[in-house]
Amino acid sequence: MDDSSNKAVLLADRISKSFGEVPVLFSVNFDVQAGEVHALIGENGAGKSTLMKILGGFHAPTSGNLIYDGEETVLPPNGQAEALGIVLIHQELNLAEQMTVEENIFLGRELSRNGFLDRKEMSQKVASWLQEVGMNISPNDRISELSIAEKQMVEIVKAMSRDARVLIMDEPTAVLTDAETELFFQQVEKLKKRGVAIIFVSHKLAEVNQIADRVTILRDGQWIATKPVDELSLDSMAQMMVGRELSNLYPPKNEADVDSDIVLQVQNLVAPNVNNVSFELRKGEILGFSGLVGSGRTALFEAICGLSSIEEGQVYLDGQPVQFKNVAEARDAGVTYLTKDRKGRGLLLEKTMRPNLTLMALPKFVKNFMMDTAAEEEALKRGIRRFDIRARDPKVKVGDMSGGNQQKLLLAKIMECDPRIVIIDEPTRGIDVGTKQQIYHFIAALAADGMSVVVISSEMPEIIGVCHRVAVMREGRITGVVTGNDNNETEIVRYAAGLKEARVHG
Amino acid sequence: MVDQTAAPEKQSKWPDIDFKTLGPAIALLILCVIGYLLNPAFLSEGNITNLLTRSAFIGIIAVGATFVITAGGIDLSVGSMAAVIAGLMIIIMNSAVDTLGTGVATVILGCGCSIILGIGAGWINGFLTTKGKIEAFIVTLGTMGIFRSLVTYFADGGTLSLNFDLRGTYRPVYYESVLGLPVPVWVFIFVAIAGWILLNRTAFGRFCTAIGSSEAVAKYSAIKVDRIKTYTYIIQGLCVALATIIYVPRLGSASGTTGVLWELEAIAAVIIGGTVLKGGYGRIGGTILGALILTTIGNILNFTDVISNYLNGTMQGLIIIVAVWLQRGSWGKNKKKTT
Amino acid sequence: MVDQTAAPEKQSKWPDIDFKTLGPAIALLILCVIGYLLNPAFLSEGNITNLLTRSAFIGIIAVGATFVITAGGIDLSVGSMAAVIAGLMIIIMNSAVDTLGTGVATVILGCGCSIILGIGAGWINGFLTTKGKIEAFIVTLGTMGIFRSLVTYFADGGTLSLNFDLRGTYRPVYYESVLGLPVPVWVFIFVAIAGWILLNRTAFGRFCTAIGSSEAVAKYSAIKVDRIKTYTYIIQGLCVALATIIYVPRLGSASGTTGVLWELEAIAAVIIGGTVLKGGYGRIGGTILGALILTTIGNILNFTDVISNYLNGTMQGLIIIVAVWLQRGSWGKNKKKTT
Amino acid sequence: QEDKIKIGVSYPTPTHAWAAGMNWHAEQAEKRLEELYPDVDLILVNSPDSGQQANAIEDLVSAHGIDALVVLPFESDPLTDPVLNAKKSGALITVVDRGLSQPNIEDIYVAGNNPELGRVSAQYMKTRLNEGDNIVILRGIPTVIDNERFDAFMEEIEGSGINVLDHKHANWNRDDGFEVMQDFLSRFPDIDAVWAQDDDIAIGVMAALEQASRDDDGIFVVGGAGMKQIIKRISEGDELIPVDVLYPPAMIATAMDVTVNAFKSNGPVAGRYILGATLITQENAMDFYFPDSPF
Ligand SMILES: Nc1ncnc2c1ncn2[C@@H]1O[C@H](COP(=O)(O)OP(=O)(O)OP(=O)(O)O)[C@@H](O)[C@H]1O
Ligand SMILES: Nc1ncnc2c1ncn2[C@@H]1O[C@H](COP(=O)(O)OP(=O)(O)OP(=O)(O)O)[C@@H](O)[C@H]1O
Ligand SMILES: [Mg+2]
Ligand SMILES: [Mg+2]
Repeated sequence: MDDSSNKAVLLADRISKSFGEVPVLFSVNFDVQAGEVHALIGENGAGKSTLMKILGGFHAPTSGNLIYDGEETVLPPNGQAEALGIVLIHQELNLAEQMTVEENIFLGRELSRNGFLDRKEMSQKVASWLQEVGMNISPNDRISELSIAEKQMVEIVKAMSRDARVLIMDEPTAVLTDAETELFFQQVEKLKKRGVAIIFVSHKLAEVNQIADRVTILRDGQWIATKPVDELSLDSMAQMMVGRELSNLYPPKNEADVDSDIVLQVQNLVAPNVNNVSFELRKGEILGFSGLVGSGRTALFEAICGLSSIEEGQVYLDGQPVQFKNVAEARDAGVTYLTKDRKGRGLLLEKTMRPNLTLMALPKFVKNFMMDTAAEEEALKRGIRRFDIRARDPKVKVGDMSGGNQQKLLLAKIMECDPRIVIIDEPTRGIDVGTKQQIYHFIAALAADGMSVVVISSEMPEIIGVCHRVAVMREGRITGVVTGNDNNETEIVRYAAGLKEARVHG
Repeated sequence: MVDQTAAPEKQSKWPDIDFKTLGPAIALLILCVIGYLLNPAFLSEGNITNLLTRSAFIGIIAVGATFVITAGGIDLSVGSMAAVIAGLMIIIMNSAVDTLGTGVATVILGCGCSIILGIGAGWINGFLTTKGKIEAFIVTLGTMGIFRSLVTYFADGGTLSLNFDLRGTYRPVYYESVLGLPVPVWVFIFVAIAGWILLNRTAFGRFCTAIGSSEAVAKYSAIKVDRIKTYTYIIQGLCVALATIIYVPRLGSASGTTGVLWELEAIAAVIIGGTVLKGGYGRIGGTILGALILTTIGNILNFTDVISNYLNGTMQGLIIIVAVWLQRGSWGKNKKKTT
Repeated sequence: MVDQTAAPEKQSKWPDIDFKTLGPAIALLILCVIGYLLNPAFLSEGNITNLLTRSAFIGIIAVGATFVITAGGIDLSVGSMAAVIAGLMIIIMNSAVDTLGTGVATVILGCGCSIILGIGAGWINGFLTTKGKIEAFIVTLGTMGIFRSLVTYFADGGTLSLNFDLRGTYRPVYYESVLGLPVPVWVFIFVAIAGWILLNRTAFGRFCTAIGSSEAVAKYSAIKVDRIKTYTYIIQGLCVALATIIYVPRLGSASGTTGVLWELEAIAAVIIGGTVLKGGYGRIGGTILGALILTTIGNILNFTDVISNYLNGTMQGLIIIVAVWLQRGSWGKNKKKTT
Repeated sequence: QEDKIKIGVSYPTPTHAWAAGMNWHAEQAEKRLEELYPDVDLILVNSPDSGQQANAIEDLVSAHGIDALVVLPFESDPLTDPVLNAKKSGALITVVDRGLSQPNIEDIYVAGNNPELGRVSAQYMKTRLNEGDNIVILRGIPTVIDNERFDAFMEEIEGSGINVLDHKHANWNRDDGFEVMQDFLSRFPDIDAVWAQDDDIAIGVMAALEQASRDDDGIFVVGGAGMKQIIKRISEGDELIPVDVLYPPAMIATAMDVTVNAFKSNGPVAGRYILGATLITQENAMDFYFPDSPF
C-alpha cells in the first residue's frame, strides 16, 4: 500500500461522505495506478458508487482529500473533471434518450470547425469505435431505440473515446452478456497497455478475477482490504464482502414434476420481434430463457403480458385462451412481468419506497375506497425484511438508492401482486453475491410453493443453476429447449449462436 | 426537470418541507397584511366574503387542473369550456321555461346539463390526447378555439341571457349564504376536500402521480394510462361545470368574452401552489392557496388607486413572480449551489 | 413523456421519417389545395406574397420559440414583449427625430434599440428561470402581464404612432420587395436558415437538445445548463426584436392589443412543426411550416363566406387538431397499439 | 375623508384606441371635477372583463362605500345584477353607453347611439354610391354593439342596390383590419367602398389599400368613433376617408359631470342623455378635434 501510493495517479485519502444526516462512507482509502485495473467490490449499498462519484468529482467528500498526480486536488463538479483526464461511467445510464448515438458520445465535446459541427468527422470516428467493440448499430440511431445492453455499450464507447488517464467504470458489465463482456475486456486491456488507470466496479466476481490487478473490498461504507487479485479466491472475495461464510450460491434443485398441470401454454406466437414461438410452463416449474441480447426474450413476454400487441398465435392460461389487453388484466389473472429496465420502466425514481412498492398491486391496498396506508407500511416492512433492502434513510428517493437495492425493491414490488406466474427479466442485475443467493433461494421457494417462474437471464451460470428447463432464443424464435444434463453452457451457447436448432413443437 | 435536479441538493429537511408546504400560505399572509395596510376595509367581513366567493370560480377549476397537470397533461380549454357550458345551460334553461316553468326544476335541469356537458367536453379532450396521440397542448388549444367560437355562434355574437324570472330562482346559488358562508364558498370547500381526498388518499391519485412521474413505469405497473389520463380531463370538465353552475347566477349571461384567460389563471394557481408543471407531483392545498393569492392580488389592486390602472398587470406579474420565488426558497440556497 | 414512450414503438424506420418530416408539408399542401378550390385567387401572386409576409412575424418568433422549447422551457411573454418593444421603439424614434432628423439614422437607432431591448427582455426571462429557479411558465406568465401593461401605460391606453415623416423612411422595410420577395420574407428566410444552422449544425444546438432531453445528463456532461438555457431565452428575445423591426413599419403604431395571443400562435407553430413540447427534440423546418399553416388557415377563412364568421375559431381549432393528428401518423398505428 | 362625496367610475380596461380616449376623458374630468369641488372624490377603476368588472363594483361598494356609481358596462346583461346590488347599497347609478338589461336601475343614462352609427354610415354610402356598386364591411369584436351597428347598417342599405360582398370581423384592431382587407383585395377585384365601422380598423384598411395601390381609384373608407388622426385627415379633405361617424369617447366625462351635478345642484338631476352619431365631414371636423387625447 505504501509503495503503491507513490505511483498512484489518483488517490483517495480518508474519504468520508454523508448525505444529510446519513453517513455512507467512513474514512475510506483508495488509490489507482497507471496501467492497472483496480476493482472495487462490496455489497449493495456499501458505498461503491458513492466513492466512484467522489473520485469523478460528481460528489464532494464530506471530509478527506483527493490526491491527483501527487497533488491535493478539489475536482471540479459535473463531469468537468473530464478535462483533467478523469472519466466516469455512471452505474445508472446517463444518456440523452432522444439524441443519437453520435450526439451522445460527443456530448459536451463536439468537434467543430469554424464554429460549425464537423459531423462527418464525428460520425466516422463513432462508426469506427462502434466497430472496434463489435457493435452493430449506426451512429445515427436514437438512444431510445436501443436495448439496454446497447445503451451500456454506448456509454462505454463514450467513456473510452475521451482519452482518459483515469477511467472509472461503475458496473459496466451488469447488463452485458458474456460475449459482449469479452469484447469489452479486450478494450480494457488495450487501455491498460496504454497506461490508463482503470477502476472497475462489479458484482460479477469471476470478471473481477479475470480483469483486475488489485481488489479493494468495501463493507457498509468501511474499507475492509486492498489486495492483489492473486491473493484472493472467488470465495474469499465473497466472504470478505458479506462478512460471513457463504454456503452454496444456488439452492438444491428438486426436479419439477413433469406431470403437473400446464399453467401457461403459448402457441405459434407472432409479435413484434417475436417469430412463431411455442412453449409451455408447468406448475411449480422454473423455466429459463436464454439467448443473446436482442434475441426477443423480452419482446416475447411483453407480448404475453399485454405490453405489446400479439399479431398471431394463442396464449392459454390453465387451458383457457387468453389475450391480455394490458398489464392490469395480466396481473388480475396472476401473471406478472418484472422489467429489466428498472430505471426507465420499473421504478418512480422521484418517489420514496412505499408508493413504488405498492404501485402495481394498488387495488389490494384500498379499503373503503381509500388507500390503506397502514397496510402499505406493513407491506414495506415485510418487503424490506424479505428482500433485505438496505436504505439507510427510509424516506430516501428511490433514485438515490443504490442500484442493487433498487433491484430488490423492484422484486418486492412484483411480489406484492401475489402472482401465480412470475416472469423475471434479469433478476439479479447489479445485485451482490450475498443477496443473489437469497434471491435464488427465494425463486426456488416460490416454485416449491406451486408457483411458476420464468427467469430471463443473460447470465449463463444463473440460468443453469436455477432453472429446471431452459429455452434458448435466437432472432425471435426458440431454437431449443434443454433439460437435465443438457442444461449446460456449451449446449445453450450452441443453440443461442444458431449452430444448432431443434424443431420445437408447441 | 428543474425541480428534480434541484431537489437532491437540499441538505437538511427543514427548510424543504417549510417552503413547499408553507410557502404559498406565507405569500398569502403577506398579501393580506399589505391589503390591510392599504385599506383596513380589506379585512372587513364583506370583503373577505367577496374574496372567497370570487376565488371559488378559479379555485374549483384549478382543482381539476391539478389532476390534469399532476398526470403530466395540460388543459388550455377550461376558460372557453366554461363559456360554452354557461351558454348552453342558459339556452337549455330558457327553452325549458315553457314546459317546466321558472321554478327549481328548470335550474336543476340546467345544472344537470352543465355537468353532462362538462364531462363530455373533458372526455373529448382526454380522448383526443390519449387515443389520438396528439399533444395535450395542441388538443386543448384547438378545443379552446372551438368552444370559444361556439359560444359566440350560439350567442350570435352577442350575449346569451338567462330568463329574468329564472334568474330570481337561481340567484341564491350565488348570492345566498348558508351558515355565514356564501354557497359558492361551500361548493369550493366541498370540491377542495373531495379533490384532496381523491389525490392524496385514493388509488386514483396515486395513479395520476405515477403517470406524471413516468408514463412508462405506470404502464408496466398495470396502470391503465390512457384511461386514467382521460379521467383527469373528465374531472377537469366536471370542475369547470361546477364552476359554471355557480358562475351563471352571478351574471346571468354568457358571451364570447366569458372566461377569457381563466385557463392561464387556473394553471398559474396550480403552479403557484407548488404542483410541478411537468407532472408527477400535485398539491391540492397549494392550488387552493394559489387561487386565493391570485384573487387577493386583484382585490388589493381594486383597493387602492396609488398605482396607475394601466400598471395593474405589472403589479400582478411582479407579485406572482415574487410569490413563487419566495416559496421556492431558492434565495436561501443559492450560495450553497454548485453548477 | 408521451413521445419518449411512443418512440420505441416505431418498428420500421420509413413511416417514422415520413410523417415527422413530411407531415407538416403535406398538411400545408392540402390546405393550399383547399384554398385554391374555394377561390382560385388564393394562388394569385399577390395573395401568396401577403401570406408569406404575414407568416414572417409569427415565423420569426416561432424560430426563437423552437430553441426555448427544445431546451425544455416555454416563453409565454413573446406577444407582449413584441408590443412593448414596438412601443419603446416608436417612443425612441419619435424623440430622436429632433436630433437625428427623419432619415435612416433614426430608423437604425430604433432598430438597434429594439435588438438591445429584445436581448434584455430575453435575458430577464432566462435569468429568472435559471438563477431564480422559478418555473418558466410562471416567469413568462408574469413578464407577459408586465410587458403588456407597460405598453398600455406608455401608450396611455391608446396607440403609440410613429412620426409621420419617419414612417416614410421606414415603410420600405415592410412594403418593398427585393428580387421579387418582400423584405420581411427575406428576414424570415434569413432567420430560418440561421436558426436551422444553429440548432442542427453547432454545438449549441446539441446542448439545447441535450438539456431538453435530460437536464441531469446535460449537467453531467459538463454543459453549463443555466447559461445555455438563458441563451435560448435571449435568442427568443432577439427573434421577437427582429419580428418587431419588420412589424413597426407596417402600420407605424403599437398599442396594448399589439401581439395579443402571438405566444400561443408561436408555440402552436412550433408544436405543429413536430417539435416536442417537453423538450429534447426540435425542428426548425417544421416550425416554419407550422407558421405557414397557421397563417394559411386564417387566410383561407377570409377567402370564403360559406362558414359563419363566428365559427372561424371552430374551423381553426379543428384544422390544427387534424393537421397534427395527420402528421403524428397515429391513424396508421392505432390498431397495433395496446395500452 | 368620511364626509367626502365618493363617486366610483367603472369602465372596461382600455384595450383599443376608443376606450383609451374614453379613459383620457375620464381622467381629465376627474382632475377638473376634484379641483372644482374639493369635497368630491372620484375613484376610477377599469377591468378587463365582465367578471372582474363585477368584482370591481363590489369592491367600490364594500371598500370605498361609494355614494354614486358611474358605470360603462363591459356587457349589459352580466353587469345588471352587480349594478343592481350597488343600487341597493344606496348609491346613485349613472349608466354610460350600454344600457342594462332591466329598466329603471339607473338614475341617469348617458349613451351614444350604436344603431344610429350604422344607419348614418349607410346613409352616407347611399349618397356616394350607385346601384350595382360593391362594398365590403369590416366588423368589430362579435358583441351586441357590433351587432346593433351592423344590423342597422344592413337595414338601411337594403334595397339601394349596393352589393355587400362580404363582412368579416376585424375586432376593432388595426392589424386585423389590415389583414382582412388584404384578403378582401385579393378576393374582390372591384370594391367601391369600405365600411370599417371603427377608426382603428380604418387605419389598417387604408394601409392595405395603399399597399395594393388601390387607394386612388375612387374607393373610400368610412370609419367610426372620431379618432383624432382620422378627423385631421378629414379636415384636410382626404379623398380616401372623406367622413367619419362620431361615437364620442367623451361621453364618460359627460356622465361624470351630470353625476356630480346631481349632488351639487339643488334640483333633482336624472334622465337620459342620448348623444347623436354625428357625421363628421370636412366642414365640421375641427369641432371634434382634441389633439391632446390619445384618441
Ligand atoms: N444522493 C443521495 N442521497 C441520499 N442517499 C444516497 C444518495 N446517493 C447514495 N445514497 C445512499 O448511499 C448508500 C450507498 O449507495 P451506493 O450507491 O454508493 O452503493 P453501491 O455500493 O454502489 O451499491 P450497489 O452495489 O447496489 O450499486 C445507499 O444507502 C444509498 O441509499
Ligand atoms: N423498444 C424497442 N424499440 C426498438 N427495438 C426494440 C425495442 N425493444 C426491443 N427491440 C428490438 O427487438 C429485438 C428483440 O429485443 P428484446 O429486448 O426482446 O431481446 P432480449 O432477448 O430480451 O434482449 P436483452 O438481452 O437485451 O434483454 C432486438 O432486435 C431489439 O433491438
Ligand atoms: Mg452502485
Ligand atoms: Mg380620485
